[in-house]
Amino acid sequence: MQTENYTITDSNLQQLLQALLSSGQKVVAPVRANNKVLFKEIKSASEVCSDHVQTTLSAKHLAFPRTEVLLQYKKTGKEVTINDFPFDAVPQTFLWGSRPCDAGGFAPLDGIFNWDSKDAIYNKRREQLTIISFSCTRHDDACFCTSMGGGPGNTAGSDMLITPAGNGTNIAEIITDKGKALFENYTSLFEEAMGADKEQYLTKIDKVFDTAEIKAKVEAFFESKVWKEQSARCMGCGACAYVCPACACFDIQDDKHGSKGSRLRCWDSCGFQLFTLHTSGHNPRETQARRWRQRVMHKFSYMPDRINVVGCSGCGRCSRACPADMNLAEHLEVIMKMEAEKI
Amino acid sequence: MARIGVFICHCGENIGGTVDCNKVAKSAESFDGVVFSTDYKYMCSDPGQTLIKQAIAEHKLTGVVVGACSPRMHEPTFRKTCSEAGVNGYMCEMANLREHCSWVHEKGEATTNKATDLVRMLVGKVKNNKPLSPIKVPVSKTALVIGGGIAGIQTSLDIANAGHKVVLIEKQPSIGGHMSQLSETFPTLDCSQCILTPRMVEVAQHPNIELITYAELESLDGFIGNFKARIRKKAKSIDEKLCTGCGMCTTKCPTKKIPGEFNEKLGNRTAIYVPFPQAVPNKPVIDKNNCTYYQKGKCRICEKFCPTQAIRFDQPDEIVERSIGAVVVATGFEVKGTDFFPEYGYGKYADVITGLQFERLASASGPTLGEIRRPSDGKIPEKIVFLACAGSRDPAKGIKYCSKICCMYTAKHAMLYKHKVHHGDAYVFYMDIRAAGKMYDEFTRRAIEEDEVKYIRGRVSRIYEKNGKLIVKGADTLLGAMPVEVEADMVVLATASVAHNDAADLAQKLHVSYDENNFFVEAHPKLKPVETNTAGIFLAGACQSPRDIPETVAMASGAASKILGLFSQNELTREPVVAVVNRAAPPLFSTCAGCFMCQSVCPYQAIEKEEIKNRAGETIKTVAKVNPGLCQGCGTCVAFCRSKSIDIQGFSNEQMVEEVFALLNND
Amino acid sequence: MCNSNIYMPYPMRVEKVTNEAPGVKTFRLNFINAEDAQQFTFKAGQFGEYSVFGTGESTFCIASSPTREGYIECTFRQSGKVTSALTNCEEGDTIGFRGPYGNIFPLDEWKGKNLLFIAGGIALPPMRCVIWNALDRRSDFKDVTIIYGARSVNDLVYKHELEEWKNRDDVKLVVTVDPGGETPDWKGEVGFVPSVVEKTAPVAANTIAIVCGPPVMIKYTFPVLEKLGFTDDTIYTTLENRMKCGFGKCGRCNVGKVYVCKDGPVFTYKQLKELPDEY
Amino acid sequence: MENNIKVVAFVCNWCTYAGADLTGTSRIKYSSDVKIVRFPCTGRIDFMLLMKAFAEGADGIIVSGCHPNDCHYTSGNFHARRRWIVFKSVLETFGIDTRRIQFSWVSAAEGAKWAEIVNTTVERIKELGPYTEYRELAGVEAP
Amino acid sequence: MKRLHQIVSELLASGKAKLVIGYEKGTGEKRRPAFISDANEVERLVFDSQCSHNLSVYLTKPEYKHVTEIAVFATPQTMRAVVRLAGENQFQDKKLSFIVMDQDQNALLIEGAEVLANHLGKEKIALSSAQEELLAKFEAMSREERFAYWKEQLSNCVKCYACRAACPMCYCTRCTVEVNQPQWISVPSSLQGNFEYHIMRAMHMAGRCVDCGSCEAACPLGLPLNIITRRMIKDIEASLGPDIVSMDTKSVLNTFQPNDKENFIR
Repeated sequence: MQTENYTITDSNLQQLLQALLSSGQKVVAPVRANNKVLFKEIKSASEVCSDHVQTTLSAKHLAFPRTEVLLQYKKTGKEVTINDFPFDAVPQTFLWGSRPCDAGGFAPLDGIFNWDSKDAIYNKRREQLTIISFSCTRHDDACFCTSMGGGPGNTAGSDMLITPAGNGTNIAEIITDKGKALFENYTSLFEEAMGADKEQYLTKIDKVFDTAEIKAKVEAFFESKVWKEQSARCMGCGACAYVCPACACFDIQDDKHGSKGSRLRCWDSCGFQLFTLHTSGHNPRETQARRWRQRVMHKFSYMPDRINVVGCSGCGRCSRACPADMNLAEHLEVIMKMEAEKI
Repeated sequence: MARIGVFICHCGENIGGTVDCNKVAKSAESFDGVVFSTDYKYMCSDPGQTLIKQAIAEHKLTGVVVGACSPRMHEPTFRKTCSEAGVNGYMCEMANLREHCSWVHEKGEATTNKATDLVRMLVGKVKNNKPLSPIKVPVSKTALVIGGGIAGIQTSLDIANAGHKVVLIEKQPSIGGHMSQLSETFPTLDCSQCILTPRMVEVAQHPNIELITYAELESLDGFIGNFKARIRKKAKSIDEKLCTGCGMCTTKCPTKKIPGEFNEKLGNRTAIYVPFPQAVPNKPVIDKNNCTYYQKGKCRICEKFCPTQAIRFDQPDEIVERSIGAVVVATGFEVKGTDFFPEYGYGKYADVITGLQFERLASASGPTLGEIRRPSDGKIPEKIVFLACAGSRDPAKGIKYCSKICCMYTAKHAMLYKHKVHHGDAYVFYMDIRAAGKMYDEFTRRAIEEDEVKYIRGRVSRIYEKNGKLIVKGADTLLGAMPVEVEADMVVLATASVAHNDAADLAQKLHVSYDENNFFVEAHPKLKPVETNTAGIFLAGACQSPRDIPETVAMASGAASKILGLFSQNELTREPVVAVVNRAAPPLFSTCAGCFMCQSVCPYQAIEKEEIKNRAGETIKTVAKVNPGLCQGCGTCVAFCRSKSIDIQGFSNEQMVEEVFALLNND
Repeated sequence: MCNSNIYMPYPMRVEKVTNEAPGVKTFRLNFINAEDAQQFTFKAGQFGEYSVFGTGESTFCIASSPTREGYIECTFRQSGKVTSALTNCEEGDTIGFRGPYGNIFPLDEWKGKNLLFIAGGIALPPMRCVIWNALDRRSDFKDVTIIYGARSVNDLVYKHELEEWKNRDDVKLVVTVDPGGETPDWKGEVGFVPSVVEKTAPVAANTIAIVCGPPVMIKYTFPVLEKLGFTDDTIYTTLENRMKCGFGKCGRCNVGKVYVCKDGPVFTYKQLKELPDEY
Repeated sequence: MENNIKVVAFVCNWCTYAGADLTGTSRIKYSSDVKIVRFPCTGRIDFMLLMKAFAEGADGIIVSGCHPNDCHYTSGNFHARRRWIVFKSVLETFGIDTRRIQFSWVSAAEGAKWAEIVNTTVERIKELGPYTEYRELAGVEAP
Repeated sequence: MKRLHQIVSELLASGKAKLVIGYEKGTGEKRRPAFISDANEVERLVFDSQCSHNLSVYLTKPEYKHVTEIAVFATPQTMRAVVRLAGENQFQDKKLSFIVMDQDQNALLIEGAEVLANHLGKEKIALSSAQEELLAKFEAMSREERFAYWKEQLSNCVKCYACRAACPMCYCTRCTVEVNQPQWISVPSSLQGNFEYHIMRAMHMAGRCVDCGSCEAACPLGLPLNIITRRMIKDIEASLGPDIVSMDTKSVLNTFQPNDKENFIR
């Protein structure tokens, strides 16, 4: 549908939040807890934190939780009764205060979880999720959303985008049907659009490269030793994958207590050595260099090729979270500048 | 292939009495992996074991859980049954429904539920058991016998006569132990020297026995079939090869006033001495604590007179090492001194003596050449009072047990006294007469009836000296606890037999458990009296608990027969419960991270370093490796290993975790 | 939005358990729910996720032919957590099966051609599926040759089916064991699979070669086939990679941009050559 | 006072298990809420097994073995003691209820002591009630 | 910084070091590990007070396990870790040299882990004031408060294992968390699994942790992991004797004293 613009005053915005809270819906917003900002379910509007650039963990856990039950089973003698995922128990959830790059992260997830076969569990959680994002008025040196086709005011992925427009007003853009439905419930809180250009209120992040260029470069230097040099300091943990809004890799593990138990899906990371280890002991991605190459190639080459969506929204979380300061934007810039390699 | 059979035993009424065995068997059928479950009155009986064998054949079982008594009792039995029926012995586990359930809980549903839980626990374990085969270990066919008393002598002779080597070590300068101190022995009153000395000589001359006297065990390492014994030969200051035992040095030695241990301090000996005339080896030893040369650096008279110059003052202690297949502990016992009894004079009265001292007085080779004379003034006592149970059966004194032999030797002492001093009066204060052996009761009746020894049933409360006489105040419980007072010339206390004061140290050196009285603990009071819990270490004689000579000799032969069984095969099969460091396909080879901190955890130094080399011979990785011969299966390294690279067969991580899961998830 | 949970396995009854070799078993599985049996179809070469509830899932091929209705078979070697749990399953137990996943052996394209099956060790199961599928429509193909090798006589799987193939006149069967693995009364070949292939020298013209086995066997068999005249688009093989989901989402089985679980496991030698050396 | 509680006892085969056997042969009654798991030695008891026991539903744990110097394997119980000293400190850091774990030395001759330890521990666990606080942690959904 | 580059160039030129692991400027004010093997990249190297990574963690990584001559920039924390790693036989065939900053900030070359061992100061690594304060607050907490505290903290742990990857003492080729027969630690991140994992990690640090704080620095969620090991070390020292960093493999859990003190075993 066509995005419709409205304005909403700061106080109406708080009222909108209060209305959602009092309607008993599950509302998740950025909350500051011992010097980290994380998306948490909130009970009152005062808990919301808004003076941060970005949360540590992304919002992907609202559609792709770090651990979820795919199915449960009960063994009685030789019989097994399996009970399916409780689709109708997935609560309606409102994500309040996400950034455009958080919302942009859902596109790659949607792509993977609906590549040929549809992951009904993921889709149900996505269907129940309404995303109300806030444009970015500030950024830090890890952000590179503009290079990934996004931007501080990008609407992709959000159902409604609020852009603070100074002196107590905000531009409210209604982007999707869900956004429309929300708008219709609370039209009284919105006024006509002021028609002001929202760019002026947004922070400026200069674009360094674009996804097509990156795709060509990384494919060209597949055999290069740049991967080894860049991944020299990578310690093989899972921090970058777990904070990333676009990483969808998961592991399936069973958990049992006596004759009952459940099959769980949980986050996994291509950085771990165990990720591709064969029982025979052979490991196609034995070294950290191959694992780092896989992470970059999968996001910038394989996903565009197979499901034509780039696996990165340029949020910079992986660079901030990495203990060894593996700055993705910096690494991509290095690859961009590489000419023919004298191997 | 988890096809498990569950067999619940009623054990007569022992389990059936409080546990509903049928219900346990019924609920076991529903356990995951169980294909057959039944219960039977006596599972360990022949029909019971045949029932198991038939079930294995009929249901093609791959694992067996027997719910019966303690695995410490019948685990070997049922494991043998299973292996005879084609199921590897180690696929059979026992649930302890008797000692840990039926005997200790009231009859009721809770007890039956607990029994079901215990069975489910072991079914969980068996599903993760792996077939194991015993480990073959070479046996060095030499036995080490510690202690040269009658027990040590008998064991050594039995083993040596069967053609195996024996190393007999004795702490004192000569073998013979307490028996050599006795005058005559009950019930036949034959003289102990006459029956013991030939055996001592036989030991000394036996080609298979290496006799090392005046020596103690320094340390024992290794395990059954492969012990390394380090023996400390205390310096005798004599060159045994040169010394002919002529005894010249002992007659010339100026310090003659040392109270002799052999005569229980009633007679004296010289600094360089032979403990008693029939000593084997009949060679002297210098007592460094009393020899003037060692104390003050002068004298050396014995060196001057020795015809063969055999004196070696600078001889050091020597540690010799022997590889040993099995060990027999025959260290015997001690008797409490008179100083242990404040109510009997704290050992102040010279004429209050112990039974062993009376033996020395009665012995022809004793300080009084067999005449019963008072140690204080040498007169022949007219009236002697013998006290049975002096210290024994007296919890207040910390000795709860009965010393077993004192009733018999007290009767003997009284009889010997009456034979030597016909007109003398002998009184015996006793609680009960324990004379249960062959011809034993007839012996005590003879003392009472023929030799008119006056037996008074009652305890003695106090003994004190009054103008040369010993006033013995007691009571006669057969006459309504009437107080009795006897003026005696001498009192003999039949003091309690106790363990040597260094028995606990020896037990810790051998890793053998000992009870609160420091007697060594046998593997099982009824079924394994001569064995200990440590494989390869056996017990003989009074070191296990007080016993008389016939029982000691029988037990000594028992221990010898156990060792002969062990030495009958060239290889020893050992429990395969050993730790194993995992191995994996290249390029990993093993998950061991090579930190080798497990080496200092292992008490048996069983963990070695193994270098994994590639074809070109370069070392790729150095990982740990467990020597199955040395590993005793304690599992401390398994719980220590941070990368879970070591696991122990029979108690593996998976088995223990599944056991706990099965126990706690009983939904 | 249809709520069919793609992680839901079919509950399967373990109908029959056969011990093929030490540590190797074959399960015949029946669908417990009749409606699952009706709507389940698969093609030769596809694989599935077999699971023991409470322990986990494990990936191996469907070893029975699609032409045999009503049941599927799988063969596995006890090596890890799930295969150990499977080994402990008895007849009558319930396990889970998810699938079919992956692409297929293009039997229809091979119509009218000779078929050469080369299998090594535990890789006979994926081949057996396509062999029986071909033999059940035997008339579509010219002559069929099967070369199968294992480490020792004891390690040969599907022993009775090997007999069956040997006694058929329309199949040429060559069975070999690695040097040292033969028993005194062993009448088959002795030697590694690549050398036996060279010895039997199957004719390359109009022939499709299907090769499955451990990486070392593949490495030495392909050059032999090329020497015999096989072109790299007439040689088919399957690729084994670690898998969890089986339908391209869990992100671990890719070699370059090729997802073994979606684009494979069946590949031609030509496709393999185009893959980056990351397998 | 909660009465259906579960207490699991990890004991060493040579001393405490034999002590428990002796309790049996002497027919000394004690609470049936304790079930004994046999280990070759206290040195073999892995601290993670205690965590697993709590996770699987144990409300109390008894860990017992040979007295120092009596270990059949010489030093198993010494290493175990060190491990328990460190483990108890770590558990207290995390706020796990160490009153629910009873460490003890029971020799093969102390049948009565074993019964007494079981009864006092069961009494204490009954007062503390089931350890639901730890078991509820197993809720899977991340908050 | 001149002296530093000079030492590094000499090391590379003389072949005493085929690889130099040092620090370089990172994003913003951050410092990050740098891996130099040819001389003209020496200019990138810096070594100042902001360099806090414990570089010894790379010495046991599979990628560098087979490089024998390595030079490492060693902060006091790195030195302590190297000494303990050498004690645990992790540098079997390695010829290591270390570049250390002495009191007045000029670079010093030390050849070999043994030499480093006796160069080690006896003083402990100081805690930051925030950590000090948290530790004190923690001591005052009751059992229930501590349990609630960790329930809240560990609910954020996503089991990304950055703490394990950053810790120099966590070098096992296959860690217990990767064991699935039996599954000691549950793979998915659940509160109970997180408790089990962090308790296990603390136990594996008994007598081995060098207080470098890399675990807490690496945790993307900022969990206070350092106070777990700090508190454990304090308790160990109280009951079992001082925690000395040395080459000795005799550590807390693999040795014992016959009279170890405790007050809870009946």
